[in-house]
Amino acid sequence: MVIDLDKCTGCGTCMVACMAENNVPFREDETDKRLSITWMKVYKLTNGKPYPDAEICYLPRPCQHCEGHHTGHSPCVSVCPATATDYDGETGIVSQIYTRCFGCRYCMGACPYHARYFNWWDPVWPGDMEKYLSPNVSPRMRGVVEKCSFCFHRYQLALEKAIMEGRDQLEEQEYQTSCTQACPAGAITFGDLNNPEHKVHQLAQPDPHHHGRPRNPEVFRLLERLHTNPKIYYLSTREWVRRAGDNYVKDESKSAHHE
Amino acid sequence: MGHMVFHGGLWYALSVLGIGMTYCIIKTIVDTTKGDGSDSHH
Amino acid sequence: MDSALFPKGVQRCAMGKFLLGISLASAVLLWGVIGMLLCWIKGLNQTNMNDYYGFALWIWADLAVIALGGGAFFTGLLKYIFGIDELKNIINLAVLIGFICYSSALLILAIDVGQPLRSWFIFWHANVHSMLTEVAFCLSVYFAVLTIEYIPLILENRQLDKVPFIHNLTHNMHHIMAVFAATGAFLSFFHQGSLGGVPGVLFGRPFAFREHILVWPFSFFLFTWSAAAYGPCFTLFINWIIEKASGKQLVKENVKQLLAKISGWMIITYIIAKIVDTVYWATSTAPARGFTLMDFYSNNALYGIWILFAELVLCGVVPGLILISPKLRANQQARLIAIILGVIGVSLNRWVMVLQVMAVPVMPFDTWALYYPSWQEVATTILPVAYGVILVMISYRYLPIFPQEVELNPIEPLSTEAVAEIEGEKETADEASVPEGEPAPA
Amino acid sequence: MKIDRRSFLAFSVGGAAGTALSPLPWKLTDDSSIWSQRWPWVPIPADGGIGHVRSTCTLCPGGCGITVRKIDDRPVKIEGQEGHPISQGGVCLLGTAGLQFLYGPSRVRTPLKRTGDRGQGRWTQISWEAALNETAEKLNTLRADGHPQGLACMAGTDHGTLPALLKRFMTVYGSPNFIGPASAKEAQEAALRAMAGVDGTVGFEVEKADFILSFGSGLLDGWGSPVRMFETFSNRQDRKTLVVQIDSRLSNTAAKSDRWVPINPGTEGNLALGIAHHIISESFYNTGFVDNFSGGFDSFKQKVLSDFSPAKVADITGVPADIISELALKFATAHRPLAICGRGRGNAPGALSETMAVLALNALVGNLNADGGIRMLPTPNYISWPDPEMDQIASEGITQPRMDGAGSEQYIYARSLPNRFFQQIEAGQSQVPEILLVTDTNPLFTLRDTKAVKAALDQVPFIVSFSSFMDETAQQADLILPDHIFLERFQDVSAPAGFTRPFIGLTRPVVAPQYNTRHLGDVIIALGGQLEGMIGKAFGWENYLACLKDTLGGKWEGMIEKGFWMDDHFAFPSWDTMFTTATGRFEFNGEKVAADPWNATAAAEGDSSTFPLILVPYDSIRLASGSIGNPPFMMKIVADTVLVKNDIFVQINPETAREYQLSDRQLAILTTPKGEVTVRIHLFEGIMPGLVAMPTGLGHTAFDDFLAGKGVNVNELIGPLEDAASGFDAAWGIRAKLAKA
Amino acid sequence: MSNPSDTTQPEKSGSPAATPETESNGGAVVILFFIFGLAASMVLGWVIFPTLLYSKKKQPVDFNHVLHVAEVENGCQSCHFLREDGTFSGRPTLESCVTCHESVLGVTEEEAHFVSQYVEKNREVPWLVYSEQPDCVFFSHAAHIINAKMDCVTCHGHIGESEHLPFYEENRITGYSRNIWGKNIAGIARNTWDRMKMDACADCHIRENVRQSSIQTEKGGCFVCHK
Repeated sequence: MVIDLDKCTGCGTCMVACMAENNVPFREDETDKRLSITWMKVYKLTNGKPYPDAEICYLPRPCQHCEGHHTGHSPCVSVCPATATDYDGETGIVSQIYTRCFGCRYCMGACPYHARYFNWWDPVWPGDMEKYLSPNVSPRMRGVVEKCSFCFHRYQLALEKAIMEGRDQLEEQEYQTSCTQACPAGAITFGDLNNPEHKVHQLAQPDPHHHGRPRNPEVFRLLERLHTNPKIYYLSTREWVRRAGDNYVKDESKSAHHE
Repeated sequence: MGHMVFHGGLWYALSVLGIGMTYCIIKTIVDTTKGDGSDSHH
Repeated sequence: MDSALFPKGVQRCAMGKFLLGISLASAVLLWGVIGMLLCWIKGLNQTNMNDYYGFALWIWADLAVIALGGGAFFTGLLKYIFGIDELKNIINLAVLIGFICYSSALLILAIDVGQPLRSWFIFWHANVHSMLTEVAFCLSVYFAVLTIEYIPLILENRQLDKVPFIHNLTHNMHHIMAVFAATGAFLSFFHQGSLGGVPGVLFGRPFAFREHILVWPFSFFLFTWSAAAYGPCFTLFINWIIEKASGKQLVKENVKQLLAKISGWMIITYIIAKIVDTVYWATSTAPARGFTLMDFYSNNALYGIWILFAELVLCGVVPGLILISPKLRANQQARLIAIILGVIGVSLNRWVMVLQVMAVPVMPFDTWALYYPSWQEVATTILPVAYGVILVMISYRYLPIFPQEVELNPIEPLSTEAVAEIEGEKETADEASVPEGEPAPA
Repeated sequence: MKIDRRSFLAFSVGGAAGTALSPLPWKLTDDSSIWSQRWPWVPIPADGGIGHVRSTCTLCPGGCGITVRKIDDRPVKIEGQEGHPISQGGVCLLGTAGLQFLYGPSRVRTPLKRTGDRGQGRWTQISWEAALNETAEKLNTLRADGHPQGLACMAGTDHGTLPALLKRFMTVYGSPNFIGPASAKEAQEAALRAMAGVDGTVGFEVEKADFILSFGSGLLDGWGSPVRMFETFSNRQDRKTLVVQIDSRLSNTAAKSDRWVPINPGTEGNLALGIAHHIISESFYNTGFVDNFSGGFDSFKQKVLSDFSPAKVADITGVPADIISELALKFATAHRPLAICGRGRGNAPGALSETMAVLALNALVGNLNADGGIRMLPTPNYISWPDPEMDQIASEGITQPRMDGAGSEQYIYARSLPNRFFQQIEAGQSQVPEILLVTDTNPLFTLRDTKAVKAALDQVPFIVSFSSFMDETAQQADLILPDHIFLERFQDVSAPAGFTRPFIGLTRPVVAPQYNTRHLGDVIIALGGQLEGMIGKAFGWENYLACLKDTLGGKWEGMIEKGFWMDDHFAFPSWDTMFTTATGRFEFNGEKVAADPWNATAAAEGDSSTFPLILVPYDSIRLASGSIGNPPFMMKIVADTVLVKNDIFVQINPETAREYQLSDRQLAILTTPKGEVTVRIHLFEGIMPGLVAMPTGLGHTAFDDFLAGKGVNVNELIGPLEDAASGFDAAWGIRAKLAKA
Repeated sequence: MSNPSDTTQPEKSGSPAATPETESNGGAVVILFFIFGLAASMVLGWVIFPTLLYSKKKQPVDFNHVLHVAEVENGCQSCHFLREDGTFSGRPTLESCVTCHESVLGVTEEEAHFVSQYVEKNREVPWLVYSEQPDCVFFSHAAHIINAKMDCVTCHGHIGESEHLPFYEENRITGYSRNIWGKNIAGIARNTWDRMKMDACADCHIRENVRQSSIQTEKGGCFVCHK
């Protein structure tokens, strides 16, 4: 997935589309963001300059679906004691099985992106809202961890359709995540990073020899230096934004990025 | 690697404990039914 | 009234006084149980944990008690494997403490997980790459060891011991205790280590991550080492409390000093290793990920560089030096201060390796996350303490925990017989064991 | 043999062994886990066949197309509609959360009659028959008393068959008091009438413009058709379009624009004229247009040159003179320049002069009805019903003056003045309506000075609300006749905000009505039938659907199929024919604007000594600030720098904070001439020192627990400001002070 | 276990052990009681427990598969079919029944009941699905029928050859159909259709090497069958 931060307006449609697609529960008070389940979360970055030179940039953060420095060694997958979260070699998606998870939350401690959320409460849908729940995503019970799944159920459904039509390959457009589809600014591009045909590949130009590090100079990944090898690529023409995507020791040159 | 250490260690430990306790209990049953040892109290 | 149950030749406080103590502890225990039930019935929303603090007070308590309970395996190792025989006079206590610590740890874990009913998945669907799996397995198996080590103690109760079967069982178990102790030591080495691995492998958390040797991060070895080093401090500390509470000396000075000395050298060696590790981490591991040492200790209300100083110097080097110096460790006060500092030191280390890890922001645009526990968390964390107190009280009252107690506190009227009794028992027991010694292997 | 302890022991040991060897413990362990994997209280969504229905969203005036995904009969998600002329397959967050309105706890599920005091929230459920009878009875009595003008009706929109039915109802009943909305959209229409004599709507062809000069319009904060704006913004890079945002705050729009020009709040109109000054003095303007097709240019020119010199404007607006002239140059020399107005989301109309100034600016560069310019669209004419027969009472009543004064000599260009409507009542300067019908609007929340509105409502003897939700105004009603929501009904959506082609969207039922509600159209028709006089005759359809089909005639089939009707080949009249003023020219100063438009800078209410700061409301796309409240999903993503627990945050510049010793997240007392509230401080480098910015859309007291009581409604703190030229609410802010709590 | 009475106890239990005859007798008694306990708990666990665990529910209508399969053209697919988008319509809707049953056809009680209760009232029949999988499972019939070319029997057994619908047995604790665990309380499956738990699926997936894409387990990826 490639997210164009120059296009993102921070409207939050991706967040809502994600919640609506994935049966994400909500509560009366959601203002404590450390208790609020948002698989897709939009962060607000500022350049720290005073008025009127202040600048804002929004950064949407789904699960980064890290591949780790060797295949499948995502920060979270390797630590889950019950194999409730797994790295799928076929799709490169980090799965989360709510019925397997017993809620030790080790994966949350392992994830530097805070992309994992715990169900502290039983999910409750007020009024008749249970009626809008989608059968394609199973609602989570209290006491388990959940996170962005790259709308994997859409992949499953697309595959079924393909099977009906006697195909075994999916078209680029057949499998798109809910956020990608919803973004009114068209800031999100989704596809197969390994497929040169796909737009994401062309935008990110992942370097297979450096764990998919982007070759496009205007593209960066969050916390590249932790070797989490994420699948979310961010695009920005603004230097300060790209710089804000990773940690640098004071006065460290950008090149230190590629040590 | 961690795999092997882990499993090896685990099964080693479990078997030691298992065998050890079985040995104790069986031996104790033998001792007790033989009757001696217990008498030494009185 | 219940004097028939006391170990031979010792005096115990009046039943009333005893029950009073028990009920006080039970009150605290009850409070904890309420908190525990709330967490089980209503869920973990009862705590102040959040998505930044998936691990919090409980996991710290877990790591801490396991470290403090480390005295059990290490003393066991020293006595049974290295054959340091004086330690037989304090090993019962070490085992008892170990048993309490580990059972508490397991209980806390059972409360901490979001789905206790599924917690057995960790065994059934184990992911062997996960440090936590290693912890869970070794922890539960080692708990079994501790139980095996604790059982004979219970069976040595004067009345139980009269039952022939039990008497023989106790005897036989003592007979091969070395094997169990060895297994225990082996297991402990790994789970203490894997507990250190829990934070050490988090390569997404530069504050916790440590470089690896083979499959294990440095912290793996440091945790084992620190548990072995500080565990005995805790054993001595509890011993001191019991002696104060009972108003008797229960363990001979030379035994205490011996253990203190061993602990001291362990601490010194550990702290050197720890400092090396810290320096390497601060100068190489962290900077490679874009962090300087001070990034971890600034811009927040609680975690200043003081915490590092306190852990390494105040509660590390200092107690270490005190305990290795024969003059100082002979001095009651100095020794007490040292062991208390030691206990604090290891707890602090576990705190840092759990809670500060969660507090440090990793994403550049993220902020420090501080947290304070809810009363339910506090209650459930204190629960094991109360439970421990109760178990110690009962064990001390009815079981011969301290072999030297009789000798150190002779009871005027029947002291001689009492001693005789004990000697007699010993001999007969030994005699009895000799003949069965041979056929056993067959 | 005696069962001694050993035997018992043996028995238990055997039992234990046997149990361990039986499935019992293992199966129980497994099953207890499985039980926890599907706890009875965690819902399991029913599976079924997947289907899609196309419809049109009516949650805002944008008119976006939506596709509703269904599982069997259940709508499960609202998504965009590919190839829709307005939203191009996109959808906004409010639309996406739409299903939460359908099933939400704040729905009014059946007709309600007030039993307790107003606002007390005590109701009895009544049947539709009873509800209609009671309403009809009241209406009949009022009419029988001979002053039907005592009936007033407030509606959320002016366009489409539903308002048309309401207007028709009012007419045949005999009341002139149909009070429509008054937002930036209406202000633009008023300006259009005043300057071009055109009775229609204003379209902004942002898709084709190559230089967009936005006078505080929150193009990314909910202005116009939000989705259309988002798309225009994001793909402008490919078109090399520049966007300059003039704003007193680093709004999302400003942040995403190519350039942000900070300005003193409320002075956008002056800046427009300042730019006009430069364009005229440097004669950058389109002489072809100005000389041949405009009127009043000389006086306009004179006025601008004398009163709006860059220096002077710089002084008022705080925008340096050189930047003003630079903007003028860029604007005038661009191929397809476009100036846009309507502050923030455009909820408030603002002074007519501001809109006129911006329209004049567009006229100067001759982009009226030009590609990428201002498009003048005639009012949709598909609603052509025969004039109703009027009886004596009606024809007399209809001639009575409107309560809000709209359309009078003084406010000739305004259609409706809701704010003035309430101000007049509250000030006792107009007759108090005896019956007030409210539909699709929530004045008690959306209008400035809510206290005054409340006071006015209190005086109205009988209020009927048609709201689908228990909103603030509905809470004050005596009777609630709940309407379907847009997912349960047919409706035509015409003249979407700012769109540039004749367009009618079709809203259609995607699910059977969930509760005991009725379509407003059906209710009006039914009500008409129950009234005495000729009223019934005016509604010759057996129900609304019949009416809609009849009205749309030939368009219907296509709309059912495509979901909308659009006239792609609409020929925009050329300059020589497009203006229908007396002179047939574009009147720079407006035709018969009562007051001189050009010396009207609406100053903020309050004196600067007691109130050193200025409070400005700001719109955020994450907060619906219209008649409906934020759905839970949107409340969930409101940032913790906007709302924490129930505390609302106001943005101030760190400099301002230093001045008043305030720190980030600290509690403070915010006071304005209209009221005092407790707020939290959010330090923001993107706001001009001396300003306090508060988000709109919070502080609801009605709806459900997911919305009520959270934050403060900025309209409590800001009073309306009557624009002399139009009667519109010209307020853009108010003076204020901050102090530590 | 240690209460004051213990003080006098050792003599009681200690002395018999001393004298030979009571010793042997005592031993026999102990062994006897041990066997009692063993037997009792075995019966409890293997016989009584299963009957308590499952509730028996009758289907709303006693459907005759044999009869219908004979009537319809293309077997199971006539009522249980894949939709065009690849999703599966397992539970026949009233609509499909009504195509034949708008009025009573046969003479059976059941059908009269069916028509009067459901067709006429236009109510969907609340069928109880024996093979109902938990909500967390995504099962693609398309993948199994079309790609793997499996027949219905492999998983569903010979239900299609039944003249009467068996009881629907529901696990009182989990609410699952008994068919998931299988009739055999020990969970032993003789036929492919005897058990529908995850291990049953996994075994086949491993055997057939179906998307064994999990990095952790080197077995099937979770998201192949889960949602």
